[in-house]
Amino acid sequence: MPRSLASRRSAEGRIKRLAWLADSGSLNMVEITSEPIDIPALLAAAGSPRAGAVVLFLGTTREWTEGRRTAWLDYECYDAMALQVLSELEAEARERWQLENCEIVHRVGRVNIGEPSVAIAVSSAHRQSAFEAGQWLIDRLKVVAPIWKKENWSEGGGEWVHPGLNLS
Amino acid sequence: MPRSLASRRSAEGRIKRLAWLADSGSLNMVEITSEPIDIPALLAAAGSPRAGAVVLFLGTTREWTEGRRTAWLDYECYDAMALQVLSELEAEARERWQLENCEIVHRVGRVNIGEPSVAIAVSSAHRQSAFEAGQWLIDRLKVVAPIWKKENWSEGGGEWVHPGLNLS
Amino acid sequence: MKVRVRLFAVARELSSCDSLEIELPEGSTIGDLRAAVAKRVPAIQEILPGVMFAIGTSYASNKTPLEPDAEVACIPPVSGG
Amino acid sequence: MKVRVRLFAVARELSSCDSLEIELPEGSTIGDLRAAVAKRVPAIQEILPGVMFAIGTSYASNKTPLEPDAEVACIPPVSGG
Repeated sequence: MPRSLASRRSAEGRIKRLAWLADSGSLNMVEITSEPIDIPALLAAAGSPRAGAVVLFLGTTREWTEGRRTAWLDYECYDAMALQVLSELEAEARERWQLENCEIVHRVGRVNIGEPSVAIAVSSAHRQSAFEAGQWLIDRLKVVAPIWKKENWSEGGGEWVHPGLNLS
Repeated sequence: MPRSLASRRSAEGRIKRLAWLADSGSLNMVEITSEPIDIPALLAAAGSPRAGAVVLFLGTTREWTEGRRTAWLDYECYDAMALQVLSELEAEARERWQLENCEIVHRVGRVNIGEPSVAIAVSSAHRQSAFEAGQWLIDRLKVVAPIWKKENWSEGGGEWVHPGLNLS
Repeated sequence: MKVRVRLFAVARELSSCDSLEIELPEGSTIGDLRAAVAKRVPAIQEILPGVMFAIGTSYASNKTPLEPDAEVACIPPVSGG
Repeated sequence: MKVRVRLFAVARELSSCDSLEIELPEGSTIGDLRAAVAKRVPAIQEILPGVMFAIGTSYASNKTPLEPDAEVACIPPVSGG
């Protein structure tokens, strides 16, 4: 189905990218990166003369979670599977909604307070589709993508976040 | 209710801005501008260490509308009332959802294909509020803000868009 | 009394006019103003039933009374966003 | 047969190990592997009932059979986003 497929690894071997041009000529891109997410580049890639709406979602690191102060987060992922899962989510979003472009970038490594750990940009002719697809993508990403975060607290120490797992 | 209120006019007299700091200390800003919308600045202002989510909506100029090719759009507004209405929408969004920051910028004058005519950025602790408020704000803006667009077609000529008005 | 009426978008273009001063009897309403504008500017007579009016920066209904020197805006159906 | 199991997040930290090689009888399933890992790495025994496994890049159930040299990943509950 993909017309072209590219995967690259930076000099440090820490950036991985999987992109394809769908048959419609519009762009699908998923990326896992250890560098700050380039939001202007993402929005530029998401835009299209056929799009009347672009919705961007940023997941950012909160300083306070249930009364505990976070100093920073560490994200880890199973990279090959995470790229695969994110690509499948994009493909499914395109089946469910009429989208122009769709981009997902997730950071790994250390993410400071206020910085985005994930960015999803979706464009569509009419805004309802972009809003719905954006929300669906982040909802699904949080359930199925093999990515984990560790909260590192200001008071020292830290803990991997594994919802439902009994870590005694 | 606003703790501080500022309105400025650029040298050309074409930028108007109305901003206030809500009692919570978070930022509300509405702006009408004749210059390209500064998206990175908008996102920076929308971010907050208390926010886990930022949702940005961009309304962009489509090239094709019902088989007719648009060359560019012109936007006109009743500026004092538009700023007032947008401020009221922000205040109402804050009553309906628990938001951190909320920003609305609308362009006036000529807007080219692919450029955003409106940008709405909303941040909140949890993403559902930011998505819902962002969608509600653009839905309401389109119904109540005294702003008008004129489609200018590639083949020449143009027409003001006035939904429901019988322009014979 | 006099009220000032600002015109926008198609109303401004059809009338070739940004703003009008309209003379009305004391106690007139937005409804009376609507009729007076239709009479004064035939070019926008046809669209006036479909426009809203605002006094200052607030939408007003046909029943809203006008004060002398009111600043009124004629608001055709909006298309921002 | 041998399968390789990659460990992530809390599983990696508790076991102080990124990856394991596990020897299993031919015809073993993910369920058999889960039991074998619990036996081999007591440090993660307690969390293993709550983790998923993937073969290659696809989630697998306990009934999924394993091929020799399968690349398996142990996926604790995810928290990306």
